[in-house]
Amino acid sequence: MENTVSSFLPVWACLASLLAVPLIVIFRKEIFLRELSTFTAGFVKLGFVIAMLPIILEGKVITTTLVPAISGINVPIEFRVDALGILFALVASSLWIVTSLYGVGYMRGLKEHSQTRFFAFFAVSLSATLGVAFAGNLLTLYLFYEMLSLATWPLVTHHQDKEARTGGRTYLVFLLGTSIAFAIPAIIYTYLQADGDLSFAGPAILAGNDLGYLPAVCLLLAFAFGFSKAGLMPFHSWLPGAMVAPTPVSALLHAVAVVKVGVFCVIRVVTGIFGIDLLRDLGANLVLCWIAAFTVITSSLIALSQDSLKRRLAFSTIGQLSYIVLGVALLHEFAVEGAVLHIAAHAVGKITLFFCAGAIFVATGKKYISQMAGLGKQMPFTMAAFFLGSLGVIGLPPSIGLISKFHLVLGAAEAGQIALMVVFLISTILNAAYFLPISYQAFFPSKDAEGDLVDTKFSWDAVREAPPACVIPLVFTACLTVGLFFAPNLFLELSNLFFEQVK
Amino acid sequence: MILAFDIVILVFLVIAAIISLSVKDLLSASMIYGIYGFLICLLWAEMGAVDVAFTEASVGAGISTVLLVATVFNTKRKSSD
Amino acid sequence: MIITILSVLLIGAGTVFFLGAAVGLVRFPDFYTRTHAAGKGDTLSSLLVILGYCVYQLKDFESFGESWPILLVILKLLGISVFILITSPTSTHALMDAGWEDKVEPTIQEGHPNHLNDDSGKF
Amino acid sequence: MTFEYFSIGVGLAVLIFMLPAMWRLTVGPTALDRIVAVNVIGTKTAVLLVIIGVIFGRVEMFVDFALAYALLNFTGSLAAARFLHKTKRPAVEPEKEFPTESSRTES
Amino acid sequence: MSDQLPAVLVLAPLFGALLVTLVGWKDHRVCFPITATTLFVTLLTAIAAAYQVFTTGTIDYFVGGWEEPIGIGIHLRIDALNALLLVAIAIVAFLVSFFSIRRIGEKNAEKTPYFYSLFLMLCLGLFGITIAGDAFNLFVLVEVSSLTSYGLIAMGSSRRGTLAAFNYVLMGTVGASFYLIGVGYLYLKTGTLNMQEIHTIMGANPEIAASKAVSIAFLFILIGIWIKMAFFPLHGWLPNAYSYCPSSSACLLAPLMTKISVYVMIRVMLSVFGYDWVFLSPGWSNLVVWLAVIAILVGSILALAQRELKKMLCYLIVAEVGYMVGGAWLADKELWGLTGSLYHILADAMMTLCLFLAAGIFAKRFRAREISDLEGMFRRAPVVSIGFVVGALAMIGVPPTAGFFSKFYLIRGGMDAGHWEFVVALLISSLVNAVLFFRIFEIAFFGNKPAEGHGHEEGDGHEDEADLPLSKNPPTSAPPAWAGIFPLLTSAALILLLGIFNGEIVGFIRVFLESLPHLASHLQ
Amino acid sequence: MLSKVFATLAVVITGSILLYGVTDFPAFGDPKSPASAGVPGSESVSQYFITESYGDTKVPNLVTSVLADYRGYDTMFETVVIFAAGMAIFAILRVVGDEKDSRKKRVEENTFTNGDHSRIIVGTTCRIVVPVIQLFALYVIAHGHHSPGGGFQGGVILGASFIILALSDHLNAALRRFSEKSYTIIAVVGILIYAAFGVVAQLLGANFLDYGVLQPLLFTDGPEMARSHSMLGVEIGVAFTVTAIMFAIYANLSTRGLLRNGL
Repeated sequence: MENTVSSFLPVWACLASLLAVPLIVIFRKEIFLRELSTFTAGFVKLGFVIAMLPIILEGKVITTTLVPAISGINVPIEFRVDALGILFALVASSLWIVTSLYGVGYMRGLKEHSQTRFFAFFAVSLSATLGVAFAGNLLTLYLFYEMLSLATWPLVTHHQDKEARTGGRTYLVFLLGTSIAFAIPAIIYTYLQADGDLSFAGPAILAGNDLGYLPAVCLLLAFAFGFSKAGLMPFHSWLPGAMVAPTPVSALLHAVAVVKVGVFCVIRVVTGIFGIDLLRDLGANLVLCWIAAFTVITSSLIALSQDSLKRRLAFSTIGQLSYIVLGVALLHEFAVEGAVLHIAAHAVGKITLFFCAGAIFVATGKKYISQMAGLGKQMPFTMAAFFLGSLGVIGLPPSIGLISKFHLVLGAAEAGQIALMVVFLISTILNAAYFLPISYQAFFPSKDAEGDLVDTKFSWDAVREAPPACVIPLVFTACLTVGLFFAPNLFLELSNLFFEQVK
Repeated sequence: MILAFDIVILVFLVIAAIISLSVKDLLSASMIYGIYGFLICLLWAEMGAVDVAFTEASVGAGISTVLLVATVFNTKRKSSD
Repeated sequence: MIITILSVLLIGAGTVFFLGAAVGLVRFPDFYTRTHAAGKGDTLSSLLVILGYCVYQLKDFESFGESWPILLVILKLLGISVFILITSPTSTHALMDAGWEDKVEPTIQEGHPNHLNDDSGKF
Repeated sequence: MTFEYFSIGVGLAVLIFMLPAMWRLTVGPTALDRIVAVNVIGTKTAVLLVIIGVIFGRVEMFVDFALAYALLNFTGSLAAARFLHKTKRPAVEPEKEFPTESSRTES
Repeated sequence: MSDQLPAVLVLAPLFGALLVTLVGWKDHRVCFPITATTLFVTLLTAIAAAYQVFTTGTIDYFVGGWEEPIGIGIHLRIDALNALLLVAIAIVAFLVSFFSIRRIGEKNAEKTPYFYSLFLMLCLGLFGITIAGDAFNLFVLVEVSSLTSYGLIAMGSSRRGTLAAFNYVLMGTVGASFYLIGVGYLYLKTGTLNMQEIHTIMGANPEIAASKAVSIAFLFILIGIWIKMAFFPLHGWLPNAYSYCPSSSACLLAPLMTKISVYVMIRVMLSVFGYDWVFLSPGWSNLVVWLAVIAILVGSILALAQRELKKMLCYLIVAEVGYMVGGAWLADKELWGLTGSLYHILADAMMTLCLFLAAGIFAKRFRAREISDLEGMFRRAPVVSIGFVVGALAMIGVPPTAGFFSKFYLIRGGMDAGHWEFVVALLISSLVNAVLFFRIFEIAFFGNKPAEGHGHEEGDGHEDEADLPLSKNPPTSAPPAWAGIFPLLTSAALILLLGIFNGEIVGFIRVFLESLPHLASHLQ
Repeated sequence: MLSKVFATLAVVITGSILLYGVTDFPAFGDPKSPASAGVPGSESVSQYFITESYGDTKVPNLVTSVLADYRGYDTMFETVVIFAAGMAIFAILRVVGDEKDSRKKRVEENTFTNGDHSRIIVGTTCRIVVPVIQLFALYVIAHGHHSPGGGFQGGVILGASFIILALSDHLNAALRRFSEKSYTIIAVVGILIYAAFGVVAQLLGANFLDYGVLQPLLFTDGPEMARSHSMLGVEIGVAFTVTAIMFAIYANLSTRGLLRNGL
């Protein structure tokens, strides 16, 4: 089954954005060239990823070894592209282009400082993200994971004011702290247990080991909390804190790259390190399930009480991430596939929502939901896109979210975890409860929403949208949310393939 | 090694050490530290460690006290007793 | 035998003077008198004791040719005594002088005129 | 042999006679008293070294550093005396003072 | 000539020091060239010695030719363990000598020859300690290095520095005395001072090895060395001494002194008393590991509370000493703790050097002594900042750097030995380091003061703590920039190289451990 | 107060541990103790010294032969310790004074010309004693082969003689005879002499400080006598350094590095 292809494509895909960094820095004065290099890199990157797609769809795996074996540890740094990796890479690299466009509009619209630094680190982050996606063993995964943490930190702290610094500090302390405190010992423990083999190729690393129940649970939790980009509950608070970042950052990184890297790592840990069989035999997955379930419910409840739009989105993200973790932890076919699908689904939906939040801020300077009543008249495209995006996140038709959520619920039911199924359903209701009123208020404002309410009649003269560079991306992603509902085959196939590979 | 000498010298050593630590005046303390040196020299001599005793004799009598006094000279004199 | 007796006598005398010096060091009322006792008594008694041992060394003396090491020791002992004779009073003097400079007051018996007051600071 | 015992007795006596000096050291009352006591003990040490040499029957060895003591012992007292000279207390009548040492006022 | 390497290793710095003193009188400008040349020669010698050790094995050198019976003369020994250390010392000294160009000469030029003389004698002492095969000879050379380090620390003009040096003198003397007492007790029971011989005797005579006096000797030697290396309860002297002394002294002392003491401890444990004897009763090692855990935690947490950069680094040294001592005492089956500890000696020397050099340059060129003074430093001094970042990342333990691998081995040892508290302490310390350094990065990266820091204002209260009141000097008298940047970048590169080639280095260390007969059983 | 309690506690604990260890020791001067007789299976080093040192080195005082030959490396570095102490003191204390101090110097030199009889007595005594002390010091250095003594003790006594000179009259009087320049050079030369004996041996193909091969250079009968002579040379080197450094430390310490207006 494991027929591997050796190719340097993943390396080039990973390097494409990194190589753009010098260009971005060189052209820091010529803004046009600078952004041209960003876009070029984005398209090149996407091209490489798409070039790998057919190979993967044949059921093959692409591998590359970068460093034969790190001295002293004897673990190579290698890339290994499988279905999950290519899915994630596809989502990330395609959305990068969109985000770049949006970022250009946003940064110019707000006349932000240090734009060069912003785009440069953005490119670095993308390289790190693809590195994680293609990582062939645990060490490589960890290295790119840390690289991503470090590369996104200047983006989070971009505003450099007190609030941004505090947010950045929280961000870094949580991410680095948990990775040092939990992930490193877990990796070393795994390394010792597995006699120096950390590769994801072949059966799961710990598959043959007779790990006890308690060590297994501890190790699993150490990984799950160690990769705290996944936002599991006690270590989630970096995410709302990081919302001080400019919106493009929040959009790409905190809806797509960073948080998805977290759950991606958790998926890798569950499937690649423990293996589904081992966890199922030990029953250790239930602990993770319940932590994720707790996170889902709690974060939804918190999101309900947030007035700042970005914070509400952040807490929503925490909940959605835990869907994925929960899905994987259920270890059932449908659930795992649903989880993998949800990576894509949530990415597309949530990025739309963030784009909308940013567009609203650019156009009106409004940050709080209570100020947004009646905005639909002023920004019809944005708010329509917001509506579609929220449909995607909630999981209502017609959006890709429905498909993924359906898989998840089905998986929970098939796995016999009715309680967890109920969790999914309750949280869906909560999602609806905190998203739909925004759209509703935007188009059909109640009388006293902003005090000085005017007529509800629509006219094109009142439209004051954000710059087109902001609006086009969000419309595009909103369309994507709907479009993928009708053509989800690629993602379904990939998720199916992934489960076949790890089964 | 003569036991009687041993005991007496050791007792004196302890006394000298305590006095030199407890005296407030730095000059006195450094001079009393000189006694400590004499007694140590005696102790080594009567234990048969002749070379060591010689070293202690020359250093203790000739150098260390003077150096201590010279150091104290560069501090402020605290009291006269 | 005579040599031994002589040396014992000398040493004994030295010990007695040591005792005297010690008593003086404790009993005398002021710094000057104490220094006087200690300086004089100690110098003399040291001299006596060392001379005693010096004499004792002659016990094994046979001829200048054969027992020159003993002669050397005797020479050194004599040297010790000479140098004690020179250095000990010098240091006593220096200390007395320092005490005088340092305004250590001598104890004057009631009723006696204090001669020291007349020429203080004259030097 | 008896002379050795006698020497031990003398040595002990000399050692015991250090006791008054020790007492003087403890009670003071001035620094000078202590220095005198130190001087006394120093002299006694030189003598004791000779006595120990005789007891061990190796006077030629011990006499060397007894000599060193005799030569160097007054260095300490000399230094102390110099010290007291240079740091003497403020005079009752300043004009009768010697010119004051400059290095003291420097610090 | 190649068989004379151990002697050349100590003689070259000695003659350098003498020459500097002699010639430096006439002209202060010749001091640095002599020093640098001497250290370069020493570096070559060290490399040659290391090469010889790895090709032909241990070098034994008997001073004065007194070979038989062993122990009557003085035995110098270079084996797979200290060969690496020799090279590390030589590199550090060579690099720091560049940093010290004109440092001392600026204010009081007449002290320049003394400074370089002490500098070279310190190196001499460290080399001597490293190659000593004789317990008493080790003490003598410890004295050489201690005395010179007292001088180097007290050379600054600040009052606090002098006071700190005085404290250091007291503690250092107590430590040396303890070591000497221990050696004395050992001599009384075994009748020899040669390390190898003591080990043989203790192995052949169980009743001697079991005697109280030998245990007490071990205790005293250990405590003496702990004082020298500033291990936890005895660390009080270090932070002040290293933070208030001249930067160039700090750069030399901080990377080397404590590490050499750790080396001495491991040498005494392995070569004198023997691994089996030391770990005969587990109570010992558990106690020490717990102490190390406390040291790590206390050092890290106190570092968190500091506002001055150098002082913070000093507390980190306290924590790092905890790493090394704890690692050496882990007693895990495959000796990974010991290996990690030995590797960390090298890694930490480079890390500390890098950070102290950077701190020295910040203090010297930008007069930034407090962390808050570093605002905008990435823009003001990008190259120096890069060096600093590499050092800091190594301290945190980010993968390609040496710091990661030493931590890896230590954690591995801790896991093998079941000392989970040590693992947790290591992780907490890494965490604290991360917080600390990213706080600095944040200030240095995002500071809004690109041109004018308040460090440039005159009379901002730093003069009295500074090694040099630079504000009095016109900027033209500042030393050339490359003098700081060259060693800094070299050390940063070495950190990376050490990390990348850690397998080879650990291999050499394992060779040494395997060469000890009583350890071979642990390592298959 | 609390710190005193802690200090006392530490001292008491340390002392009691040491005393506890003493109970395990052989009796004082026991000829069968490990230090004197060795342990089973390994002959004691001191036993070797006692029996062989005269034959090896032709030096009757075995302490000297151990210090200067068998463990000559140690002694050399002990000398270096002294030298390092001197350098440290210079580095910390030595200052080149500024101009305004020269006036004070003149004032001070006048201080002692006004018929101070204390000066006369002390000065005369010192003038008598100092040459004797110096002679004695040379004797101690040279006679180290046969009786206690040697370079270090002799050097200290020699240094003390200069200190006495300074104390009796004035520091300048001593500095005139032994200036800063000369004591620095002599301190260096002392160690150079010592090291030269070792390095020359190295150049002749032996190990460092192996005096035996110096035989052709010293024109002696055999390597033993070469060792004996070399030891004398080495002792002289030690004495140089010690003398210079002892006086230098005093001169710097008593004047705070100004080299004038001292004690």
